[in-house]
Order: sequence, then structure tokens, then C-alpha cells
Amino acid sequence: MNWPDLSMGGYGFYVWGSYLFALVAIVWEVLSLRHRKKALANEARRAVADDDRPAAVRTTVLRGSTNETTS
Amino acid sequence: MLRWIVWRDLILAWRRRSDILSTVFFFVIVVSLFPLGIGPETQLLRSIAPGVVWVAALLASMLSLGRLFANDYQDGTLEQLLLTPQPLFLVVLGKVLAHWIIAELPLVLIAPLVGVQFDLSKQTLWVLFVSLLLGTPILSLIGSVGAGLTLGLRGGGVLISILILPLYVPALIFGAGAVEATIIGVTPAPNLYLLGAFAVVSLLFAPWAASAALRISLE
Amino acid sequence: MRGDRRLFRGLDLSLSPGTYVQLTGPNGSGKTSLLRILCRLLEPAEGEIRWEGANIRSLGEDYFTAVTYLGHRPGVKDELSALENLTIANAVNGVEVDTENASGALQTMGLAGRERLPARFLSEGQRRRVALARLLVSNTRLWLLDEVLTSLDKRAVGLVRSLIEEHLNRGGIAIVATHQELELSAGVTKRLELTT
Amino acid sequence: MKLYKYASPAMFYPVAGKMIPWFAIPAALLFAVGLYVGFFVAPTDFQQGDAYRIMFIHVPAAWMGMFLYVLMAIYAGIGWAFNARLSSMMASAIAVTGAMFTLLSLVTGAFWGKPTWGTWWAWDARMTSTLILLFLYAGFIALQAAIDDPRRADRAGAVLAIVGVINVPIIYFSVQWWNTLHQGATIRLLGKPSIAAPMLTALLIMLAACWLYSVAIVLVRLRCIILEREQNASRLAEVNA
Repeated sequence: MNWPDLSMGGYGFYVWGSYLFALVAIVWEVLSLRHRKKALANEARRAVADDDRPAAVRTTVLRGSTNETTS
Repeated sequence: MLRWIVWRDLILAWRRRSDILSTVFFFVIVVSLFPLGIGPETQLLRSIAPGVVWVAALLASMLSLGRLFANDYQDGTLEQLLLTPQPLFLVVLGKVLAHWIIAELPLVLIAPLVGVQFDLSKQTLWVLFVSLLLGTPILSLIGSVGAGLTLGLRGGGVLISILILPLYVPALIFGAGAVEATIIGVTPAPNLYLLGAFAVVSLLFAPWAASAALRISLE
Repeated sequence: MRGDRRLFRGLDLSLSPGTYVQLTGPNGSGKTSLLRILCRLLEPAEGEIRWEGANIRSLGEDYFTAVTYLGHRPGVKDELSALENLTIANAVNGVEVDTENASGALQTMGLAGRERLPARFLSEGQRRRVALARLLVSNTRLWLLDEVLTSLDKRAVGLVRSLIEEHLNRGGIAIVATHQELELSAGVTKRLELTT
Repeated sequence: MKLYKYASPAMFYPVAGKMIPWFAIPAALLFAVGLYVGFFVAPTDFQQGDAYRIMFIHVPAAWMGMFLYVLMAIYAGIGWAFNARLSSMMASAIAVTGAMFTLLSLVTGAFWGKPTWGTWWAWDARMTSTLILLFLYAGFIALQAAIDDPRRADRAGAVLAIVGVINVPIIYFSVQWWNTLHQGATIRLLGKPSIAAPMLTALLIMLAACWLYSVAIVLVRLRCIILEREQNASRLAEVNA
């Protein structure tokens, strides 16, 4: 151990500060991606759930969602 | 063919003269704001003059870039320009040259006049004029890439600035550096040479990139 | 392909001079995309297009000397007069057109007396006629017209029909996306139906 | 040409899934080892005391920021030239991580500058260039966000990335020139006479950790992008079925 205590001769704030920021950046990236994946997962599940309902109901839903794209 | 495109844009700009004036007035107003913000001490003003004039030129050209392709895009003439039997980068070069004459040349001509507000010596004003003359083509050339990429996108104006301003940094550094060199009595030659070199590089790459951008945006 | 969706597949046809192809199909079936692919505004995902045996991509810019494409938007500048629009559009294409036969073309398109008027005073139909006047002055052999008959009155449609007939007689090819039946007296008529 | 057709996104999705743990776990391990060496083995610097330990995160972050930008431009270029959607998706996946590393290097640089130079931001040549690199990343991400059609977004991004990559050396040179012109040579952050062995090993370990971490995180984001795009495609196909 070459630094006596957390304050590291006064530089502690800067050293721990920068590593804290690094940790925050990495954690944010991982969490945001997990959130995005979860959102996609249940979107896929909802699309699958649409298939099980009787066809008549489903087509109305789909027609509603198709927007007339002028070619 | 090139001269027809330039001629067409000049006629169009002449018919809408207010656009040219608005860019020039924007430039003059932005430059004149700084002494109001910073105070009238001539020594201080003289030291900030190069940066202020160059940044104002950058922002003014950013304003007019949005219209470079947008009008032609809306009324369908841009598609026709893509279908001319000439290579596309010639078309882009024509548009950029026309844009430079319409939007940038007035700035270059009026800059020395505005420089007088900053108590710059005649020699410095002359170098300011030369540096802008060399630098503004870079603004139009690289700007045309941004204009091509953001064609038809919402929030196009702001988007162009984010894309293009970082690419203007070398032009700003060498351009403003040249003027500052003359203020402190050093020869501006190296800065101007580097500025010229950067202009040549942009002349080579920008039209190719802009025509690629146009093809992509018009797909 | 548009986005990640395939519009049409297995399209294989060859057109001899003097053919008129009427392109029909509901919205979003890819009519415009097909026309844009034919004039290289859009690259096909697969397959290739050949003009006189040579792949149009390898032909590069020369291919455009043989093609005129008129899209949804007429491509007319508001500030320029009809005459200026016509002459400059052609000059940019490298076809110098003197003012006489330019205004002649405008007259045949029924724009007599309005040649010098800035285009912003023209109606949508008149603007469309200025665009169509380009067909008179350019000697291209392949015409790609995308819904050009909309906002045109009966007489103008008749005009366009005769234009296409002349074009076919000269050995040209015209691919027109439209729902109006043009009973052409000249050339071979083919119908291309795109389904979703 | 067959190679790129084979690597279609749908096929690569499971492959990426299997690869992620192989990069994530070693990354975590190396981070731990690097930090241990950096904090416990490396001696206190006689000149800067312990402030220099920020170097172990600052320098790898800066290198990763630059390296990922070039990698992004290459993937975007390949995606555009060969019409390979997967390669373009890879470029979009890299962009955010590259920007994060660049931002991280800026913040840690400022944290390091405060004790050594007394100011948070000293317009040091390399820091300024890193700042501009962050703007280039922001431009790429903003452009891709502004375009709805994924195909156009990929190709527009590719043009911007290529123009950017051509400009990066010019920008670095001009900032260097500008810096020496105005300030003379400031002490460089890394300009220590000799780097003690443990410091160098810690630095290299941390760099490897950052690289492994980047690969893992980029693959995760790639899978999200594949899902989002294939999702739309499958939904559109379903609508037309």
C-alpha cells in the first residue's frame, strides 16, 4: 500500500472522482442497453400475442397501423 | 455546363436579392456586437478581432448553406440536375461556386470595412481580406457536404452546424492565425499557405462527398 | 427494395424501340421506385438494367443523354419565367436551345403569351406543361414519365398522347406511370401491373 | 461478394449472443487486475504524488475514443461500398461507445489537469483535439438519429464518417500548430521522464480491458439494432403477407 489513506495526499478527490465517473459511464451504458433490449423483447412478445387473437380482430388492428405511403 | 448552373443560381439569387443582404447584415451585426459586449478598449478589441471576424464568417455561411440545395430539392429541379449527362461533382462544383459568389464573396468584401471597428492597421485588414478570400471557399465546399447530407431532414439548419462546424476548425485556426500573426508583427505566410493547402484538399474531396451525399438523399 | 421491404421481384422484360409501357398499380407498389431505378436515381438491390446491351451503371453519365425523367414535382423554378426554365434546364443538360423553338415548344403546349411570366404565377397544370415542353425540345429516346397526366385538362392529355405517338414513331420508348388509358395509335402498347 | 451476403444480420444475431460473455468476463477480470496493479503495485510518483493514477483510465479512454472512430468509419465505409447492412449496423453500434470513451477521456483529463496545472481546462493540444473528436461523434449520432429510413441513415453516416476520418489528422495537426503558437510547449500529461514498469503494465492491462469491454458492449448494442430493424422488417412483411 503506497498511499496512506483515501485522501492520497490531497489528490484523492480527483483520482476517485475520475474513476467514479468512469464507473458511472460504464454502468449507464450497460443499463441503457439492457432497458432497450427489454423494451424490444416485450414489443416482440406483444406482436406475437397479436397473432393468437382471432383473425378478424387482428386484421383491423393491422389495417389501422398501415399508413398509406404514396409510392 | 458549369457556367449555366452558376448563371442560373446567380439569376435566382438576383431575383431574391434580400437573401444576399440578410446574410451580409447578419455578419456585420454579429461582428459589431462583440465590442458592445467586451468594451471599447482598442488594445483588447485588436487582439480579439481575428477570431471574431472569422467566427462571424463561419456562422454567416452556416445560415446560407441550408438553402444551397433545399430550394432545388423542393421544386424537383435537383433531381433533374442529377440526370445531366455531366459528372455529378461538376454540378456540385457549380452550385458551390454560385453559393460562394452569392453568400461568401459579399462577406469577404465587407470584412475589411468591419475590421475598422477593431482599429486594425491597413496591413492587417489586407491580410484579413486575403485570409477570408482563401478560407471562404472551404466553408462553401465542406458546407455543401453537410447540406447534401441533411437534405429534407427536419431540423436541418441546426443539424448542418453540428455536422460541419467541427470540420471548419482547421480553416478557423489558420485563417484567424494569419490575421493575428500580422497584428503581432510576424509574417502571416505560413498560416496562409496552410489555409491554401486545406482549401485545395477540400476542393478535391468535398465535391465527391457532396455528390455521394446527394445521391443518398435523393434515393 | 425500400427500407428492408422488397417491392418487386423477378421483373424481366426487354423493350424494343417504339414500345409504350403503361405502368399501373396501387400506391406503394413501387411504380415510382421502378422509374427511379430505370434512371439511376435509385440503385436496385439485385439485378441490372441494360441500355442497348450495356449495363447502365457502366454507361455512367452518357446514359443520361438518352433519358428524360419527369417526376411528381414538375421541376420548374418559381422565380424564372417559363422560357428561362426551359432554356436553362436544357442548357444544363448540354443541349443548347435557342429562344425561338423554346417558345415554339411552349406555344404547342398551350402556353402562348405566358412564356415570359415568372413561373410562380402559373397554375399547377401550366407548370406541368412547362415540364412537358422539355419532351419537345430534348431528343432523348427513353421517356420515363411518372404521373404526369394528373392536373392536366382534356386538351393537354390529347397533346401528350400525340407527343408520345410521335416519339414512338421516331423509334423512342416511353414508360409512363398513369391510370389514364391512352389509346395510342402508334407503336406497341404493353401493360405492366405491379401488385403489392 | 458472397461473404457479405452470408453475414446477414439475422444470421449474426445468435453468433453475437454467444460471443458477448467471452469478451465481457475477461474485460471485468482485466479491469480488476489493472486497477489492482495501478493502485497497489505502482509507486507514488515523486513529482505528481498519486494524481497520476488517473492516467490508467484517461489514456486508455483517449486511445479507445480515437481507435473506435476510425473503426466506425471503416465499418461504415464497408457497409456503404458493399451494401452490407450488418457492417453499417456495426458502425452505428460503435458510435455511442466511442463517444462515451471520448467524453470519459475529456472528464478524466480535466480531473487530472486540475491538480497538476491548477485549472480544469488548459486548452492542451491533445485535449482540444479530443473535444473536437467528441463533436464529430455527436455529428454522426445526430445525423443518424435525424434520418428515419435506416438505409439512408447508414449511407449518410458513412459519408460523414469518411469525411470526418480524412479531417481528423488535419484537425490534430492544426490544433497542435495552434497550441504551440500560443502557449509554447506545456508539460505533456504523459511527459514523465521514465515510466516505472508497473505503471506501464497497469496501463496496458487497462487498455486491453477497455478494448474487451468495447467489443462486448458494441455487440450488445448491435443485437439491439438488429432486433429493431428486423422487427420493423418482419412487421412490414407481416402487414403485406
